[in-house]
Amino acid sequence: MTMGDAIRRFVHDGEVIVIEGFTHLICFAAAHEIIRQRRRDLTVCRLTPDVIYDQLIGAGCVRRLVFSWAGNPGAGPLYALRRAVEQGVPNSIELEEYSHFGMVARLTAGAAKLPFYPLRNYMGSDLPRVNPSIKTITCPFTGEELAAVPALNPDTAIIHAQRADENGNAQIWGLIGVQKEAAFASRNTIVVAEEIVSESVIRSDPNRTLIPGMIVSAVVHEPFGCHPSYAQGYYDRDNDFYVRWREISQNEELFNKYLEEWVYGLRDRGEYVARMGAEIDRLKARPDYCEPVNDGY
Amino acid sequence: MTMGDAIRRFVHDGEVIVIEGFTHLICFAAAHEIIRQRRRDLTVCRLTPDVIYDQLIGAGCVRRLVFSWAGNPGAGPLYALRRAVEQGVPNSIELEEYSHFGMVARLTAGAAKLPFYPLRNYMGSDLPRVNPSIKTITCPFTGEELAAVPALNPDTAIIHAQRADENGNAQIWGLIGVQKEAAFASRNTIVVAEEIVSESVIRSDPNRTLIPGMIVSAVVHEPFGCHPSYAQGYYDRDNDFYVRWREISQNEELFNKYLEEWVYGLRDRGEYVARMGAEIDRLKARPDYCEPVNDGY
Amino acid sequence: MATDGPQFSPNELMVCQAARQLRDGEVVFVGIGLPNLACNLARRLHAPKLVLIYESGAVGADPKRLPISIGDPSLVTNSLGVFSMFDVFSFYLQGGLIDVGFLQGVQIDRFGNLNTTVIGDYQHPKVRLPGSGGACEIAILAKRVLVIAPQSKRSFPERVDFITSPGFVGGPEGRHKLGLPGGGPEMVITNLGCYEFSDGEMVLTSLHPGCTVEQVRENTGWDIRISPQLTTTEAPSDEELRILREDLDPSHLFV
Amino acid sequence: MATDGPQFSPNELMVCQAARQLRDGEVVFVGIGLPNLACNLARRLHAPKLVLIYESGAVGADPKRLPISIGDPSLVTNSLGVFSMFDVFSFYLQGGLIDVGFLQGVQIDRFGNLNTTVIGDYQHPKVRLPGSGGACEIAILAKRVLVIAPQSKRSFPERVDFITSPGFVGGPEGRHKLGLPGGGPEMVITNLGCYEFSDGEMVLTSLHPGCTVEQVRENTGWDIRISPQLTTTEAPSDEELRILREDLDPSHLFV
Repeated sequence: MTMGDAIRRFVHDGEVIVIEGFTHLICFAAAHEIIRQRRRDLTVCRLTPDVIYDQLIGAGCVRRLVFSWAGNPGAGPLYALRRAVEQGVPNSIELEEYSHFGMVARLTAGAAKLPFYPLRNYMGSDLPRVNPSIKTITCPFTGEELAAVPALNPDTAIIHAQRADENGNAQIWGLIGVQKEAAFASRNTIVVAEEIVSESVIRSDPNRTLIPGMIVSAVVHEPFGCHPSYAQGYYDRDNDFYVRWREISQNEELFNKYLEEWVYGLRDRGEYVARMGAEIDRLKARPDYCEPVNDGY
Repeated sequence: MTMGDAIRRFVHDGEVIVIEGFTHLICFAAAHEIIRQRRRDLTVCRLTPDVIYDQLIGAGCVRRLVFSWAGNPGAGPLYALRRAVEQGVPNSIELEEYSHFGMVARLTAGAAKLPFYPLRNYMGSDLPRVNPSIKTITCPFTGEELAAVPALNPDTAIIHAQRADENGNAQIWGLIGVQKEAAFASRNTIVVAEEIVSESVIRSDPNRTLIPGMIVSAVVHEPFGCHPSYAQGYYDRDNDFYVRWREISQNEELFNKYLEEWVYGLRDRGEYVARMGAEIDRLKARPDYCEPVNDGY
Repeated sequence: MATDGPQFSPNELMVCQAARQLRDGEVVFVGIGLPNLACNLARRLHAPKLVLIYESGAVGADPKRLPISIGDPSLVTNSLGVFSMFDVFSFYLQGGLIDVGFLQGVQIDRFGNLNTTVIGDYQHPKVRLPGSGGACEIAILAKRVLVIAPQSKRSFPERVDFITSPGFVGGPEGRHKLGLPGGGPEMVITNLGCYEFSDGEMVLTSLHPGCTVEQVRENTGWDIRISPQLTTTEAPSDEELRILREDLDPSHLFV
Repeated sequence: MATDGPQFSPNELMVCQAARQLRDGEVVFVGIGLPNLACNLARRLHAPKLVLIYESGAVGADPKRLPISIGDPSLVTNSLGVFSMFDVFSFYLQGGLIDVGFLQGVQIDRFGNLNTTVIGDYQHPKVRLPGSGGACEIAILAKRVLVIAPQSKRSFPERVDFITSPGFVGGPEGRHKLGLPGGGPEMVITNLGCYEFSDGEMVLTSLHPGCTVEQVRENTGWDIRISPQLTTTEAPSDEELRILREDLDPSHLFV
């Protein structure tokens, strides 16, 4: 399926979506298509909104943000997000805020269809004061009081994988973050892959499978779909871009100019990659292969 | 460290131990050494006691069994266990009984240092009636009543891995069961490995690492240490032995004769393997290697 | 024909009947033995897209030999994925992804409750059975449950000695009142016939060829309800038998 | 020498001082920037067996370049293990395996509470900061916490605008009363000096070379306690500086 069709079918105005990937495998191609299709009033969930949600927020797609750390990793603040929060530009957004552990716990509960998840956290922090969804629960065995967070069950998860078969059986290596939990927690999962491989490749290393096809609603082949994020073994993180984003997002004009040139002005990721041109070679991964293991008997 | 030293140092009379591995990677070498060293009054935990705990129980090492399925997989009952429960031979044992999900939840809570774990289970079953450690808890968000089981934190976990480095960083593939949870839940972990590899092999595929050296107390090199269980990619399960065990364990005399010949009569696993002789070749795994992945950038 | 008896064994009929209950594309929590044969038979016939999950963690297994345990290495090699048991029970089973769960029982009662724990009193059992394994949570969480069990008066008591895996517990509203997420037992397949559930109670809906209502009554511990639309179980087809005998269980371990 | 000023930058001194707090074999939850430099400096000197864990999931990382984010691919390649964030927070951090957690803060108060959430009122902030990330749970669960922060009257208020990551909360018994498992902040290292905690309150224990108590008072939002055994922070050694400048941060991104 094309990214355009996947977003048309599985991301609608007002829905709750999660595009996961902790620094690694962040699917910018999907976010750009959501902007291009001018989705509105989305509730967007992510541990680290990162540049990807800064773009969605600045483009006016977002009504509510559920998160735990809203910065530009290693390069400062997210200015589009701050404009929305501090000045309501282009529109004000609601914030629902946890810590990383809290978000991980919410997605784990969602994946397991538990209504809540218990954790030893938040005592002494002001987070529960500003977020009524952080409650407490008492252990029936020890009487200890623990924190509890509610399950998070998005409408759609978008997960980028290094390789997947046409049925969506997806294999991910390098940082795996909370992708598995996000996919199992969501009603629909869109798997985007650097490579579509034959089922036999997946079956050659079953322990590498993170997401089973049975929970996948759409499979999109999108090489280089994570830039400026990265795909271990495929291409490096474009740290220069993350640093440049500081300037771009700080200035509304530059921000909109960026969207014009790199999102609205392009039909799809293919054109984005073409526009990148030789830049891409700078980021291509060098080979560093693992010791293969024997799965025979 | 030798298995003898590892058991001497980390398994003592009256302690709580878990030897995990679901059908796969069950470390019989460790159980035989525990029998040889005549440990007593152990509380032994395992989802599936299997032949390995039938041997420990029949040898008189066990005072209490914590489990969820006590059978000889695909080959009938565990008669030594039944003798202990039904006739108190060689000694009566206490049973603490859950379902698989309950045991998985107990070890997960133990690994996470949560005092309990919630699950949607046990409504309508008689298990909570005979096991007071299965309680209920009310969700602070939905008001739903869920089951809760207490954390399980053994003194020592014994985990067999296909390969580990000298610091105990262990990689396991094929069925991974609850080994990770059991290791993190325990005060000590003994890693037993088919192969001791250089750290560089481990580092060549970090996603394959299931147990980090930092929680490992002892590393034992014990090739063929799982027989009659198996090690994916190394040797097959000895199904014939599991079937033969039905006869052996059914008859107290044959059971004791087995222990004499295969446990007390041997100094260590090396002698066991020697005694197996050519039998071993029948079980050697055929090559079926995975597609290697690139971990570079 | 009928005079010289059926040309198939009771196990073969049970496997075929179980296979016919499986729909293409469903996700099945498989047990070893007859359920495993039924699933692989269905995959070879009307349900090629059936996804097999074993509680051991193997997903989309494609075993090249007949596994004698649910942790057999042949379930891993060439499978679509291997997951931890935490994932299997939390995300797959409790997560609501399992369409069909297969259960077997030493005892099953009129409400479809299964006992695999003890015969007699729990504290002083006549016979100590294996216990739940994953059966309790499968019975509670799977959308549909299929039971394969040999039938006798002892194995079909009015009430089981111990409810390991709840069926409809005490009757029609049993599951609903207790908030069990899954649908409960849908069909019980024995060596004599097939049973479905009405108001949470077992009803004989089809007799196997050559079997009689009298036999059923003799081998049931309560006054079993007979469906007014009682039919005869369809005998295994030649193709079903060929696949079973030649491909799936050539050494006749189970059939 | 002193007259023409120190031959090292405040950041270099802060990194060296942080590195000196790490003991060989400890497990450290590492942040990016100065903490990452401090850990790798310690590994090169007195703590070769230091185990680095990043909240991104990389364990035993051995980066061949200076990572600018905690999710940098160089933290994965050649690491000892990669774990899910569920494992990192549940089994490593909540599991009690983390000896030292590094935290930074936009504001830190006299009880060592850190604010990385908002300046001003939460609902209508003057400045919206990134939020907790993993800081809240690190502050609560790590056995010891080290804080590296630039010091000014604004960044050192008597009370932070928002407690993102609790230190000693309200004072000596603050953590104990609330049942926080970890030990809380052990040392705060700024561009002016090092602070430790007594009765849950920050105390100046060493001044950096060339810095004065007056400077400290001018840049602290409350009447800061001064240790009777106030010392001068040991200047970076030539070897520390060489490793920092030549090996760890040759492009001077952080030092």
